[in-house]
Amino acid sequence: MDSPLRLIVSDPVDRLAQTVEALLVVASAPLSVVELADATEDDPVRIETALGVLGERYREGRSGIVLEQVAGGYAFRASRAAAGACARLFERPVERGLSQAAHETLAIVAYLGPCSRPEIARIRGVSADSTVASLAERGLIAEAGRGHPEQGSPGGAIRYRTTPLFERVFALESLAALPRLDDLGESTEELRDRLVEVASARAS
Amino acid sequence: MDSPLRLIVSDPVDRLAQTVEALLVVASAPLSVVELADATEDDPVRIETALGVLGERYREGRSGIVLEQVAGGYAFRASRAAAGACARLFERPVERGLSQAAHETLAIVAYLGPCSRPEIARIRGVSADSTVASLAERGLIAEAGRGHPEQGSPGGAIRYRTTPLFERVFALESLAALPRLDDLGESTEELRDRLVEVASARAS
Amino acid sequence: MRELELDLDAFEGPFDLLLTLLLKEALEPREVDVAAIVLSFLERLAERDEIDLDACGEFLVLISALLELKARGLFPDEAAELEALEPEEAAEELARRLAEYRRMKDAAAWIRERLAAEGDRWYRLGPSPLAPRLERRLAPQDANALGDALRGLASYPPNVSLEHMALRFPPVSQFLERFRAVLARRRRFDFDSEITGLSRVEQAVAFLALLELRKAGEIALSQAAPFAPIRVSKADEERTLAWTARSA
Repeated sequence: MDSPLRLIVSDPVDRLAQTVEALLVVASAPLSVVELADATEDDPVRIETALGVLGERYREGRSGIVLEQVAGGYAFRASRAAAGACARLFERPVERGLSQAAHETLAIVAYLGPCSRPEIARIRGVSADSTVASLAERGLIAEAGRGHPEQGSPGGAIRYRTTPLFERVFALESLAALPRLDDLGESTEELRDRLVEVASARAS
Repeated sequence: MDSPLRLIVSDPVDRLAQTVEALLVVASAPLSVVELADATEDDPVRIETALGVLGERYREGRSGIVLEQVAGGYAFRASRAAAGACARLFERPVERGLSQAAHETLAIVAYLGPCSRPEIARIRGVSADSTVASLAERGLIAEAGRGHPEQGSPGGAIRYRTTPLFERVFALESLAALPRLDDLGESTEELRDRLVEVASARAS
Repeated sequence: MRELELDLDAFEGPFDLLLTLLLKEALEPREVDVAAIVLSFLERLAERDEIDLDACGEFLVLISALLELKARGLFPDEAAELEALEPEEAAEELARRLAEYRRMKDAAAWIRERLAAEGDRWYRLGPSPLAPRLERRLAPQDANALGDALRGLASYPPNVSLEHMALRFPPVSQFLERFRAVLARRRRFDFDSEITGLSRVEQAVAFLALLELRKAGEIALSQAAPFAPIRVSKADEERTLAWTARSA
């Protein structure tokens, strides 16, 4: 067991991989390639190579520690096989007991964000104030400045966006990894046609 | 590289070791053998064996992640070889200035000698708790034992003094090098009396 | 029907109490999920053997009133705008909004499923137990700032002059006479309409005069609701009315 690892230590990329794994085990959030390159004072391309080595070593089924690419960076997590043991020892304060209202609000902010509370209320048909406050308190959304009235955000209301923590919880590399809305559910064209049909029938 | 690891997975102690390393990478505090045994629903003796395996794998010189036994249990840390990179990762930008509250509190402690929080609060006219806590946290002041009620320190409250770091930051060879305040009194006692007098005049 | 138990985001309790709160404006109609109320009602209906037509009718009236209130609350500016639309345009607009709403429902469903699927990913939030401590480093400081801080604490605050804040208060008696004169001509008047056009200070003094007259028992005051106009009437007038009401 020992000999291949000794060999690895003599390889510079693997020494860099050791430094990177050290950084990842103490970091409090996913680290981007740029952050890793700055901390190691090394080249981003070499960082990518080191991450490749680590990704192979710390992968599902092979190790209890798993390297994942999430929220614009890299982070360690527990293997899925250890989920039961983790659930017995740890809490899930961020996602515990999220309501249906919270799911809808998160969806709106993730897809349309940044958006304000009036905009969310308009789409959901119910005031979003307490849900927005609860999501902000959990750290899943955060204030993103004020909108301009001409941008459709009434009265320059505070607008919200999802946070890197949101991406982490939902295992997204970035918001771009959200599925396209068109791919979700069926086409909305039928709905529109039917309504127009009903309306013209009544008008005539 | 793959074959020895496949062997390990088939070994129950190593599967337990995988669960233990998963728990350790998620934990935000050291985990005791009892906690690990409860979470894995396994035997403490087997946990010790698994920790032995992990201690061998995650040790200084061999891995960037190092398993450490500390008070309260086991935890991962970064290897010493990665200390420089970690320091760069955790470095905060240099702070330029101090708040008015911090200046006043530091001045009182520096000029009057060891003072308790109630004394500082009486002279400043506002509670000193958070300022004192912040100055102590950043190492500019430190506890200097408890006062005696007859020395004017009420109820034997904890008193604070300035630290060598304070002298370095303010470029002072010693406290004797503080700018002179002859206009405010000839001795520390006169200065203290005057400060207390002005404070009570301000409060009334 | 009115004892229908509800469990909504904004409200938990019987339907009757919800209506009371809405009428007292203690709860915003826009906070209320009307669809959830209808669902609760239908569930309740399904539990019964017979359909109570009276209860259903009452529910229909109440829920449609609530829906209208809510619609007005949600789209205060758009009510007029939408009224002007042709049926086709209105349907187009409605379809657009429904489509948007439906897409968001689908997205919310994806969010929920994803959360369930990723529930076995555990990770640490925050630094590891043995992470290096964050160092707060301070740039070199000037010791003279300390002396200045202490000088600031050791100097007496300047006497603050309030002369520039002098206000002109009209005499209370001026309003006492004025209100007595009004009541000599009319049996009652609205305080608010009597003081329009006066400065804030004058209005405050007028109010003091009102309290004086009330204390002396010369006038009676009434107000339909908080912030409603204050109705001022002659004291005996009110007493006669009260006596009549009680004896009737």
